[in-house]
Amino acid sequence: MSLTELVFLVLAVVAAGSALLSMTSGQLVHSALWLVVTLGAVAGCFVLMTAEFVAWVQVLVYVGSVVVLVIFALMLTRQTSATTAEVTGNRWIAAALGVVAAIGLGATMVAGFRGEDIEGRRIGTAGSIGQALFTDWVLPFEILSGVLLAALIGAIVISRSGSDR
Amino acid sequence: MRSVLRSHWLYVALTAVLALVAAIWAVPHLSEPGWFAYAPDPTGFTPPLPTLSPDLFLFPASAQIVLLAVGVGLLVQIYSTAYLGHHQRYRSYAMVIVLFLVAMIAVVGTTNLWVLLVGWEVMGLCSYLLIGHEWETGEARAGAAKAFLVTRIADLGLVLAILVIGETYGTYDLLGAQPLDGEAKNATAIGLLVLVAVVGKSAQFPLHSWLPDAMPGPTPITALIHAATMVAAGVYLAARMLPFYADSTVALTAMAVIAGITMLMGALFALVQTDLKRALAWSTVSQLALMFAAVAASDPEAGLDHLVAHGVFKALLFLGCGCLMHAVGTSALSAMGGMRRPMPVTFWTMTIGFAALAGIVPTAGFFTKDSVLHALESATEGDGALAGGTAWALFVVALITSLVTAAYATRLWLKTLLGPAPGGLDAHEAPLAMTGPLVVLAVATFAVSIGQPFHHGIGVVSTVIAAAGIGLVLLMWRRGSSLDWAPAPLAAELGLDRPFSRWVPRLTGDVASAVVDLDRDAVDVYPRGGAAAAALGTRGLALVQSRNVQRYATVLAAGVVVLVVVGVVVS
Amino acid sequence: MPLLYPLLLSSALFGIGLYGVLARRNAVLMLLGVELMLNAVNLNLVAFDAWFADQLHTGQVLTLFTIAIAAAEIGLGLAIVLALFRALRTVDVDGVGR
Amino acid sequence: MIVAALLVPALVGLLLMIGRRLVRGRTAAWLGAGAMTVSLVLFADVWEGRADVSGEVDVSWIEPLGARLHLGVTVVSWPFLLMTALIGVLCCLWLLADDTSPALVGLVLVISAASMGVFSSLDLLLFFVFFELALIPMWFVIAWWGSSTSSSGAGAAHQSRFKNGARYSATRFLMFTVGGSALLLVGIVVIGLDGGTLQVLDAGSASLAAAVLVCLGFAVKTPIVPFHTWLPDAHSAAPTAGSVLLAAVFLKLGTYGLILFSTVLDRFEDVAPYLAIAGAIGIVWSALACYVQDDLKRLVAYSSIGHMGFVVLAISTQSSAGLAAAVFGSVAHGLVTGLLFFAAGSLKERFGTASMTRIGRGLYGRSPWLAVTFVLAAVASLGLPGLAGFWGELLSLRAAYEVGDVLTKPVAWTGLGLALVGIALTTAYFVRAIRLLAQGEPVPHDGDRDLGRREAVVMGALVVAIVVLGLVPALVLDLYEPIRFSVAR
Amino acid sequence: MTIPIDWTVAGPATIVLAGALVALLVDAFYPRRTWLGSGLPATVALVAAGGELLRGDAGTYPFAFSAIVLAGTLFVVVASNVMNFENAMPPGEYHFLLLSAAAGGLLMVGARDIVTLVVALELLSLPSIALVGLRQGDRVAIRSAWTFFLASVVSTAITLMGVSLLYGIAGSLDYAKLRDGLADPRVPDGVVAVAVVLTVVGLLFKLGAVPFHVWIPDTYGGTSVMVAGFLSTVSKAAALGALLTLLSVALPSAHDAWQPVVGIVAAVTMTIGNVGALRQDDAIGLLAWSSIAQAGFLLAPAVAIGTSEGLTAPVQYLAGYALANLVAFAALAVVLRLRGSTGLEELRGMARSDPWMGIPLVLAGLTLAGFPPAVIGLVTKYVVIRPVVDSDHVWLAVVMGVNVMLGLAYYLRLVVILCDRPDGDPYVSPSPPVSVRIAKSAVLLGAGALVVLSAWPDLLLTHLP
Repeated sequence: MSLTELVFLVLAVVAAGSALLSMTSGQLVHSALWLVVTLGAVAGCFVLMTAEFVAWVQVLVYVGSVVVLVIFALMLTRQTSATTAEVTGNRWIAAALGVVAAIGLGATMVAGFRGEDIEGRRIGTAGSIGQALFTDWVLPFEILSGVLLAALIGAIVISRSGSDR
Repeated sequence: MRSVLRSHWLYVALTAVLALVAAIWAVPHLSEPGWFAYAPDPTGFTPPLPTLSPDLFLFPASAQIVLLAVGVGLLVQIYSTAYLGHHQRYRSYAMVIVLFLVAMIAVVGTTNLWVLLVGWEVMGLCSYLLIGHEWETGEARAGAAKAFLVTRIADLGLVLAILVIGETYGTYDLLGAQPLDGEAKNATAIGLLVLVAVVGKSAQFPLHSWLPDAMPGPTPITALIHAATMVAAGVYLAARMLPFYADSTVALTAMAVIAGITMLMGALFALVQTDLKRALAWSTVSQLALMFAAVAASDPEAGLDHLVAHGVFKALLFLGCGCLMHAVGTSALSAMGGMRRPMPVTFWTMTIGFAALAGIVPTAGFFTKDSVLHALESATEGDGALAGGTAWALFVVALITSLVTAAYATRLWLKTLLGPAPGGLDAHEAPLAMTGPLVVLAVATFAVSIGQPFHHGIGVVSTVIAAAGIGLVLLMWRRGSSLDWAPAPLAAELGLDRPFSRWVPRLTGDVASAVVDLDRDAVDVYPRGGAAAAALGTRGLALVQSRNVQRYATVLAAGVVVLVVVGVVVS
Repeated sequence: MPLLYPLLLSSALFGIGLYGVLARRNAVLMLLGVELMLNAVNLNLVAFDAWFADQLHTGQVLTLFTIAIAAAEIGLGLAIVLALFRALRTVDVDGVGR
Repeated sequence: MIVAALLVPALVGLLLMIGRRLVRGRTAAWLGAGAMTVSLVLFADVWEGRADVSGEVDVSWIEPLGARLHLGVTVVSWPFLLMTALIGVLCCLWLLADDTSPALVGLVLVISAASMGVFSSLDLLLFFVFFELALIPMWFVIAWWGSSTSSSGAGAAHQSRFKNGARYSATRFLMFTVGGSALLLVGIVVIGLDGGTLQVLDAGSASLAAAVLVCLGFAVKTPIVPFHTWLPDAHSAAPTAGSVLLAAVFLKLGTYGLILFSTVLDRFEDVAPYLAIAGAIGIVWSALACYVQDDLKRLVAYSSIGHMGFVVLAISTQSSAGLAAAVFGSVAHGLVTGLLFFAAGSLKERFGTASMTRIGRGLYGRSPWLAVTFVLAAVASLGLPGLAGFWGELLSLRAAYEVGDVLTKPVAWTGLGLALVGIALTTAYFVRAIRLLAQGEPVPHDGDRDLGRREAVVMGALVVAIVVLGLVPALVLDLYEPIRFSVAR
Repeated sequence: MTIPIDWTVAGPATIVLAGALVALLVDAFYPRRTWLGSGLPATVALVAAGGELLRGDAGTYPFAFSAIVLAGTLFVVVASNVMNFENAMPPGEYHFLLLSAAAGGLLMVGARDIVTLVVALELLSLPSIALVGLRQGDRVAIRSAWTFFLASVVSTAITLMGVSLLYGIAGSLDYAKLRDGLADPRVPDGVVAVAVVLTVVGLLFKLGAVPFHVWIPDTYGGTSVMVAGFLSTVSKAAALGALLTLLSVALPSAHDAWQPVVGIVAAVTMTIGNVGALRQDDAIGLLAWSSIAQAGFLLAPAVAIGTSEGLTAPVQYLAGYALANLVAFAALAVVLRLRGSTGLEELRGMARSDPWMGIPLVLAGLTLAGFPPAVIGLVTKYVVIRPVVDSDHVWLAVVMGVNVMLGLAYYLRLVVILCDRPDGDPYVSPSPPVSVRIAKSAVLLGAGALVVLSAWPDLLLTHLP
């Protein structure tokens, strides 16, 4: 077992564990912070798979902005009576479905991709990704700008619409 | 116009015209030689679709029956002007009689089996309507319904018989369908089916009980339909169809057995009746059986001769009965007696009628019964389709029946006409319109015997038997017997009516109720179940529609899992 | 490195994320569950991309797009949650449903 | 000409519905009767002989599906068309009253036109369009102008949910029929795919699925036991004109459809035994159900099931006698049951109920002509020879006896036996009905009133038609007779 | 190697997006709070996009979907006149979002690789979500948006998981390469099945198929009527187009995996939708459930994608459905605006008291039910059953037949209520504002189209592929 694999396994354990904690923690802010850990670990995984550019984007967009947004949202919507349980009565079904999904997907992966190896070729430099983005994938990229704009406008107009104007 | 329509004589005239036309048509055929005109010419073996072209055709025997029908019909129509003329529904009554006569002529005078069938059924309908003429009374309603049901159900036999004939011979024309030299095909089937039809129409065992129950009908109608013509049409049909099943031992034996049972049974029942009309009805049943016996013995001519003679004297008896009822207001034997003085015409004509019934020389009844007995005797030789043993048994039964017939005829004669008059009876002779037909019929009772064959041996035997029967009753009468015998089983008519009066209606009613219940509760389950399931589904879906996003997501995820499983399993 | 490692991690994250979406009472945390699921997808995509050494970089490009989409989604989602909170004074899913 | 015959009543009907405020009921009914008469005359006139498709109209319609506006009168459809037009005329005449809603007349016209469209379609899709077209108008006729049946009706317990029983019955009718016709639609799709064409004269399908679907579809419409439970409710709840149309025309859509499609379906023979037995069972079943009915309209409705059983039995034999039987039986049933429903409607108008016990006995004495008409109708319905009802039944029996091309002897003869039992029971229940209604000690009632002129004309016309068809069956049967009948002497 | 941009696809979408921006900007700089300011540019853009579309390869298969998307959006925009732009709905944002979503729909239909598909799907989804929540000061609307949003993102996540697996299996997300890659997969069929089913989920969600239908009743009921109309037609059209293209171009070799799933989903969808609609007391709720059922009918012919009709039949059905559905929604929008409710009781007798709105509703109901005299509904039902039978899925065809019956149960209820005698005082419309009249004329135009199509169904069947 190579070092990469070992690190990967550690990161995987960290990611999965913190994800689990994030989804079960009773404290809302803890949840968000555990999620940061998960996302960071996943970014680490990306690096291990030599997709550095993606990893940086992950850290920037997720850890840097999304989680901050979330934390703001959590604080803005803090309820006066935070005593209610943070998980619903639905949780056993949810847990069952989660386990089924994980095991099912895992089984699929095992069935489909057992014994394959990732060779350590560098795949994810910023240059090559940029090249690909602006040549082959320019159409979806441009559409994406539309998506972001629409989402932005939508978010603005929606956050306005809750008010009793 | 209105007064003309109300006038009774309009209908008599109508009937008379009909009778005249029929007579002009029929009389020349009387003297034609032969009995059936054979003209075998099968047109192929796929019968055509039915039509109702009249295809009129008469042979001597049918000409006689046409004459009998229109003659009795005319007399009855005249008789009715007095008997029922006051009735508010006289018009419909008279019209139905005319319709009936037309139907009867159709039955007898056509070679088209469909026309025959139509006439046959229309006769049944007329019978139904006329029995139910007094529809206010429960008896009449019940009697009419029973008569119609029994005869119509039996008529299905005729329908099937016609179908079989059509399929067998490729035509529905009686002449076209005549079998070539003894090559009758499907003989047994046709024979048995015809038998079913005629047993119903002629009130033979086991479908006999409707005829006595039909007696609530107006008496003239009883004379016309339920004695002289319609019930006799069964015999006519059996005789007419005989060539189709003459080879079939099964059919003929069945007919013989039925005839044997019926003639004795009818005679015995007639012996114990306390009601004149009902007694005459049983007598009719018995006499019809005698005719069937002749047909079964392969001598339809004798049967038809007796048919005509019986038609005349039984019409006479019924019309006389009507006069008596006119006088005393009821048909119960207990209310009658001592009629010779107040009602001489009725007395003498009825006496002639009873004599003919008992079979006394020289009435027509004697000669034609003689012919029948002769036919039975000749059948005992066993060279016909009927086995010798069967024929013997039938012959013996017929002789016994003769004895009983003579006995009950005498009894009825004594009890109704002679006997002591019941107290307070103010009987008087009926009007001329009623007595006139009696006289005509009485004359006819003798007239019909002209030209009838006479068989020495049998003639003597039957005379002896008749005399024995008459003598026996007279002896008992002299001894002071009231002649009111009523052995319980016979009085109850052996309970033979029970299936028809109780079991079948009750069973049908029960099954029908069950069917209605099933229709509602069982058959209707699937639409109602479907509707209920849909309603349940709607409610269930409303439950899913909880507005709780998380549950939606759960449904969604679970759905995906299911779909993935489906996809994996089937691929 | 075996391909299965990232894939299995992805499966686990996906399951956990799904659980979070279905079980967390707080609307914001449900959104976090979705983020986890998307991350699981990203792991897959990158892993496959690395495995194929795809010349078109399809996997990574889609990963980038997914990240952007996730950001857009979470932006819109948070706006909705805030609006909800202002309208109903709660972000509890049961409360919202009522 | 056919187009005109269909359009005239349809357009008049639509105009009456739109302009219902502008005309009085009586005027509307006269207009309707006029329109239907035009239609009747045109259809009678269009006939060119039995070997041809008369008055054929063939215009392209939906090319991609192979559906064409293909209309024409065939030897099978002609009697149906004339009967429908006649019934339409009579229904309009029946509605000659001041309180008649013009919209009702309009609906009757539209229904009649749609039904005639079914009978004159030579394209399967067009057939289906017409087939469905009449349903919703009929729903309105039943639901708005109908009245609730007696509580003994099936599903009485479920009626409480609905505002009134008529609406419940109408909805049941519609759901059943549409359920059937939906299957029929799938069947038509199969036929269209198998034969590559939707033209009746060219189509063909060797698929069992098509046969099953089509037969199921028509089984609901006809109806064949056990798909019949909608019928008594609908027929008894409908107003008189609606009942008459339902019984005389709508059921014929089912039988005509069976006749028409059985020629197209190669695998009809696999379904035929089931049809035959179901039809025969229906004869007995319905007769038994009639035997204990108290509501006259329900009784007549159930009796229709039995008559349709004869027709189905005949069709399932696939013989020429069976064809003649089916056509004659259908037409005769239309006339006879039409008359029965008119009579029942007259009674209901007078006494406000169709319950025989509530109407009371002795109608012979209370309203003699009405009673006589009813008795005649009953007698015709029980198949007395010499009246129209007989020949259809008879030919059905003959067809069953001959076994035909597709049935086996045990099946056909079982059907024959059941049919005979059914005839016997039919006699029994009609005799019972006559005993309960016409005969008996009359108890005068406020509603006692003999036939009015309108009723007399309508019923008289039907009586004449029944007697004429009964005495001259050749009028219809000659259409199906290959060789002229000649008497050998 | 580069993937060229297909401008026949991108062109119209670009114009629409540009129109969206113009609408937004016009409203931002000239705030009018009426339809005119932003609706007009939106209309112009849609018409222009239509012109651009027609310049391309008219008569092809994606063309039909694009045309339906454009025409549907145009109808929605025109009918949106009825909306209360004065104080409940910001017109600029409304039109911007509407057109963005339409552009997303166009791109979805035209997508030839899954990456584009996913992004376009988001371009359709996110503005739609915002549209749903757009009604200001309305907590029901925002709750509906939340429902829609969450269901949408979850299904997106699931789809992306499927996409990632497909990528892993085929090594590419380009449709043509996927097709080759799946023709001879290196992995077991089960894995392919998982990937395919998961991928299809997102599109089924947009289509509103069971079990992804749960959001529909709440969302349609909570949002503006015309937005619901948009979701039920344009959005569905785009999803269906994308789905059919995906299945027929990219996944034909995984046929065995998706065909039964699609068949079962179609059958269950139409049944559940119809059953759900049976007891609705609100016309919008009824149409919401009915649109679920219709999704089943739209989906069913997909089992026969192998045949040519498997692709054309849904298009033809969709055209008829979309037209009838839009007419119905627009008419209901007018009713809602004028009467304040779309409860079925509110509609009682409308065909008599207000025939110009009532009769189109009746016609639309009958078309949706597939019942004459709305022949077009019947003919499209026929069209859609045909390929199903042709591909030997008779069971599915029978289910469709049964559902035609079930559907009639509630459409008939609607029709009957509309035709019934009006309760109480006949409704007198206070002379409606001009904008409502425009919406009304759109309804009438649509109804007129339905009548014409019922008389000549040929028009529809020959002019769509």
